[in-house]
Amino acid sequence: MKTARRGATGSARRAPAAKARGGIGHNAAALSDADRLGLFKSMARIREFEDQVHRSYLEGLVHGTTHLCQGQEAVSVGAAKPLREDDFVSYTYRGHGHCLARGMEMENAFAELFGRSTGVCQGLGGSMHLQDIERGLIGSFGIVGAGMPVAVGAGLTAQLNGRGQVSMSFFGDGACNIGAFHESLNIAQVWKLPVLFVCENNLYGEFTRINHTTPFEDLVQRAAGYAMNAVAVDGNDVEAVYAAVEPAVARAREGGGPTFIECKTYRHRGHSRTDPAKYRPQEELDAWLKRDPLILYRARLKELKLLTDREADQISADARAAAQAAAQRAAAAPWPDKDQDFMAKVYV
Amino acid sequence: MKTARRGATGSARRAPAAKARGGIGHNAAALSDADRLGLFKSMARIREFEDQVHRSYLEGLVHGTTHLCQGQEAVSVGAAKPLREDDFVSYTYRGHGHCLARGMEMENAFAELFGRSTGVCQGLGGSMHLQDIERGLIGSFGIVGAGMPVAVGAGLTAQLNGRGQVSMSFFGDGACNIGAFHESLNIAQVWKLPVLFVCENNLYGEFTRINHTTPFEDLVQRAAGYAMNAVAVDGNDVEAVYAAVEPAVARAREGGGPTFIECKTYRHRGHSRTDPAKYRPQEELDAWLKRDPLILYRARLKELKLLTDREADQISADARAAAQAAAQRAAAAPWPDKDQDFMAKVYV
Amino acid sequence: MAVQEITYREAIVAALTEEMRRDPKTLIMGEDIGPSGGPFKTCQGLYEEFGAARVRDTPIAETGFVGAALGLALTGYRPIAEIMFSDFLGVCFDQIVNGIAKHRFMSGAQSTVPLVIRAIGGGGLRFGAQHSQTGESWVLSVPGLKIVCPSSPAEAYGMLKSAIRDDNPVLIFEHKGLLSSKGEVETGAERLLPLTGSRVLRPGTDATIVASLAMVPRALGAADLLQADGIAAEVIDIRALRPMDTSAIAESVRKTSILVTVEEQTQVGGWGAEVVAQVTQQAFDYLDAPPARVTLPEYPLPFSPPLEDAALPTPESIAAAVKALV
Amino acid sequence: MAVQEITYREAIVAALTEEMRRDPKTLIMGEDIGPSGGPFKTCQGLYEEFGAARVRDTPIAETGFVGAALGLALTGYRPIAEIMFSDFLGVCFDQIVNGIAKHRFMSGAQSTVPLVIRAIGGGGLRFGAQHSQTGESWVLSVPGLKIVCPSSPAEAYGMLKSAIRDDNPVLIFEHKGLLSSKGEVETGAERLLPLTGSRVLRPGTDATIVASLAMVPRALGAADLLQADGIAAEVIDIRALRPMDTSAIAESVRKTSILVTVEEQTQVGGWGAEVVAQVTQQAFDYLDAPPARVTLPEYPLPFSPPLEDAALPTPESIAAAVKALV
Ligand SMILES: Cc1ncc(C[n+]2csc(CCOP(=O)(O)OP(=O)(O)O)c2C)c(N)n1
Ligand SMILES: Cc1ncc(C[n+]2csc(CCOP(=O)(O)OP(=O)(O)O)c2C)c(N)n1
Ligand SMILES: [Mg+2]
Ligand SMILES: [Mg+2]
Repeated sequence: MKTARRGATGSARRAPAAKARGGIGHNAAALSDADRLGLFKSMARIREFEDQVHRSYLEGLVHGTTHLCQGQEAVSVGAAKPLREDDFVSYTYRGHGHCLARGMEMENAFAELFGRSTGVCQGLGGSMHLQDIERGLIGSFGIVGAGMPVAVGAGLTAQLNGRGQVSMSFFGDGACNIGAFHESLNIAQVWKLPVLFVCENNLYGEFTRINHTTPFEDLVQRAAGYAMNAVAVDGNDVEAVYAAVEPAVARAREGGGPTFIECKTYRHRGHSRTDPAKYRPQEELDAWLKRDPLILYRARLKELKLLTDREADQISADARAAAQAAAQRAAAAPWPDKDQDFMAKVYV
Repeated sequence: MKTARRGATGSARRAPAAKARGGIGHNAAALSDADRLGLFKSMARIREFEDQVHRSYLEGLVHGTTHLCQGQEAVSVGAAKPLREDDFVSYTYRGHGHCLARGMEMENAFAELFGRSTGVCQGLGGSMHLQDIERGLIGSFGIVGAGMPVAVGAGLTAQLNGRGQVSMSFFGDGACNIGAFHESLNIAQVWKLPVLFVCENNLYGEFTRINHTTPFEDLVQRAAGYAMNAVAVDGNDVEAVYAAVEPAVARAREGGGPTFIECKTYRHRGHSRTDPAKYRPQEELDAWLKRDPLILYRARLKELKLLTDREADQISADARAAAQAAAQRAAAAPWPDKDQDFMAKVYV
Repeated sequence: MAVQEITYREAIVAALTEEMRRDPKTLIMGEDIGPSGGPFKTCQGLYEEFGAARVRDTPIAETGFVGAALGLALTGYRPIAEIMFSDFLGVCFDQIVNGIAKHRFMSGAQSTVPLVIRAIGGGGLRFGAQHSQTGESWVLSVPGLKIVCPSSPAEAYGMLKSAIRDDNPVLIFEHKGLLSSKGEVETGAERLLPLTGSRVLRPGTDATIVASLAMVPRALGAADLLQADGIAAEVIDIRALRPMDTSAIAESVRKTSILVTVEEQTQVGGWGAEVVAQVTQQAFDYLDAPPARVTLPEYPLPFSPPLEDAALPTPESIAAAVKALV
Repeated sequence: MAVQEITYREAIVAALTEEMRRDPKTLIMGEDIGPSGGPFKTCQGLYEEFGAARVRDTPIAETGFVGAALGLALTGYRPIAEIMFSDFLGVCFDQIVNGIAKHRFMSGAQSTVPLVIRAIGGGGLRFGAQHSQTGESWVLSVPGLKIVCPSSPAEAYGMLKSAIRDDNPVLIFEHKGLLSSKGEVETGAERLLPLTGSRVLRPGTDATIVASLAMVPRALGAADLLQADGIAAEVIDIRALRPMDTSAIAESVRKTSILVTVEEQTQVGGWGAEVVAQVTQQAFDYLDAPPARVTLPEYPLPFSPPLEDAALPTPESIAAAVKALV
């Protein structure tokens, strides 16, 4: 099994020494064959969901805007793997993957995007605000960085509960430049909260490349400003993500405090549905497409003799069919009632 | 002459290599005897001003609250020394020292604290908002961190003007935890702006010690998160402050970008006028009182044979008399007109 | 369980203490509220009783800890956040208006957000333009919040207790000019006050004066002045701004036919306009004159004492506004 | 110097281009406004013409770059900041309300703050509760700001030009639902529009409808519907919210005796209340009925299309509100 690539940065060098168990650098808990197949299936499910969102969008079923995560599936899936059911997760408008990785039903997710009454949020939220509090999916935040302090609060809950829960916050490279990021990392570190800050560094915030907005591309360096345990990892390698996150989660559960995990990845599509993403150099795109996390992991599982091409194709085909069927059911669901008691949705 | 103590931190280690001239670590421009006497006089002036504010306060002349800077004079004075008349400075509610170091008239400063028409802001600002735009004193900010983005904007002006101006921002240790700090350092670094971030680390934000709010006491480490040139310095040694700031200013003037300068210092009094500062360990206070910047520099100038005890006493006595006289004149000034055209003060 | 004469500050401390005893899921966060008890001593004794885990000194990071309050509320706790000066609501505004206020609605009512934000504001103490605002106008328009403004120790106590038990986000605007004011409060009892609706403080038949926070005592002062002139003013503390229920005010105006609102905020954008508009709607035929509003002027609060005093409504200016109408 | 039919978006681009040509001290900052021309293409071509120094892509750091705008304005530049969605004003609220708005006043009028903040907001596009707000209510109460709301290409052009030349901080609320709407604009000319006062768009004698932003076309639609029923509604675009000058609205109401306001914000805390209160003050004896307000409901904007549509004022609901009064 691969181990997480250590960020070759000062922050990692100066990170507190890894604890005997659960410290970063310690090997992650071994993955079984079933685990591995599960990771692949989960990624395929997200990929097919997002592809279906795109098709549904073209059919006029998805309203407003939507932010797809094709290319970044390994992060959602690899990071979700070490989580327990009672852990908390906050994420962003680009959050479909995080929700599905935690088990959100495709149909309810589609229904939300379609504005139907069967949507996870009854159509009141929309694509940018999928939420499933029962699954610890505490919020999808449309304001860049805004979910991070909320994750810190959930981390405080975890600490106070004393049951070894953790809080995981997903955010983008662009979010590393906003105030909420800073306040969150500092508080989490000062209070030694069990928070995993998972940065999905896809090199772009909307149409602007990271080099125009941040002094360096290795965002793991940010953690040095908080003396926070930190690691950079290939975000397109699902096992590498897992191997980086698992010990950080274990460490957090044991009271070792927060970790900053930079996952280097790339989004295959534009920022949102109206964006053809012309601002990206073709070579950059091509190189990343070659490193599609599904292709990479499929090859790896083949190498490990866990999956044949046929089986892999079948998994994707099944996921595609499931997504299609779920979208169809969602599209057949009724619109929410215009005469419902909205005030009861605002206040308890 | 002393050179600035380099911050023994990773950030300093990883800082961009110092340029031949003007880089941190390069010796600061030498100080003449007259310069040195000037530094002492300037510090004495601030000390006596603040002591007079306290006395005036007890006489009922200073309204509301006031935040004194006794003990931190070496920072204002040492950092102001390398500045030109056309440079910009932003500071905080604890900003009397920065204003005086740039030449603000004591009388107008007192008059502002007393709410008189002759105040620098005509009595509309108060102790927390001294401003003197002609002297580049662009603003005293009551909201923690709020002056920093403004200093970044002034730094952009400086860069666009192309005349080698710089922008200097003073702020406290507590301000290093708020979002505005982060956004400011990042933007300044990405745009390579001529901004000097001067952190007055007096170990407390109001009544709370730094160890409760920040993961470390050496705030210079924060700069690593922006790969910013940085230095830590004894903030009670006026020449050390100068020696740290001067090359950073020179570097900024030449297009070398921003520098973060942590000045380790201490405030002799409480946070504001109602605070007896009981939360501080006596030994800590005693140790810092022994390192009073005026005592230290007086000894140094004596050693250099530039100042006898008598002369030093005379300088302080003169400053005290000047402060007293200025306060008296300010107290005799009329109140602002209640029937003035306030709307003309709001909008041009 | 005794009726005592206590200060507004003590009422806050009592409510916090009792509710934190009652429910171990409550906790409080803010700057310098731990061992030091808070810059305005509104958290005195909490740290000693409940310890560092539940009485949390925060870094200067309002976005961070107010956002954390949302995270706590979503995961089973009932956090209380203290904003040292209401003016600082600006630095965590997004968390409040886009996050806290909307989270439950956007979730399709899956989640509840039981949290309280206490913001201490207000003028008259020569704190200058950035430390003297009451702050309600900024959030008045934000659906999803409850907003209350206690003007007396009894209200500070009863509304804060209700707010802590409420499963919705409640913003409480306290006034630093009232902290030392005294009043009778029955502490230790279940003296909860509602988080909507207003309260008639002084009955009268000739004019209705509606005020909030530190303007309430001034409005009562105006009623005294008017009394001397034979005008019986009814004084109402609006008390709750969102959701706003003006039915009792309209009821009063149906009797008095005259409405004057008094608030420590600029006229444009203040709650007075809403009260005027709603009451005009409900009691149009009863109004003898267009309602008047006594407010701050349309400029920031000046620091200089005579200028600050001139900017604030006074019993005299309120009485004059009433007299101009009757 | 030609009168052309252009879009609201093109009007913004034209105003920015012309003013940036006119004054080298102007510059614009915002997210993704450089080579890409802005997410809503409101900065199209600026980067190509003025270059990276004056057309600045910023990090996602609204506090940082809005605060930087203040610093630029204090030191000789005339910055323009684009806020991609008005909803994001929450993350830089402090810089606006405590900094930008008050800086000049607190300085004793030493400094001037010539800056413009353009915020693009509004609902109807299924963007959900955090990307659909117009945002005026949040800042309505803030003294020191000028606040304008262009509803047509001519206003977007003329008010933006005036705002850029004004020596005060001006907040412009643009509406993304209007970006593709067309209208005649005389570009290249000195067609500056005032930053205060309202504008009568359609004369009428039976009722006065006051609207802003995307509600203006809907109010005009309502007037059409009413016309069919023999009711001649006068439609006024309020256009400038702060300082607010309602004299022309009161003038109209003296003629029509009926007032209905229409805004894309919740009722509580909206500008409609202020207009009602001011007009009631100025034209009390002329009012035949209590003024009505057509607004958003008191809950966040729902995402689902039928729910969002039901929440927004429509020509029909506006006409119904008028008919209920005449
Ligand atoms: C405070 C704020 N500013 C701007 C935006 C508009 N916006 C939405 S997503 C985005 C880019 C975010 O980039 P990143 O954090 O890298 O996440 P990614 O979209 O790449 O997943 C921007 C600027 C926003 N939603 N919130
Ligand atoms: C945003 C904000 N939060 C809180 C405060 C209240 N406050 C004023 S000064 C201060 C402490 C600041 O500490 P530091 O930055 O170290 O500066 P110092 O006072 O030590 O000079 C606090 C919390 C404020 N003014 N602004
Ligand atoms: Mg990104
Ligand atoms: Mg300090």
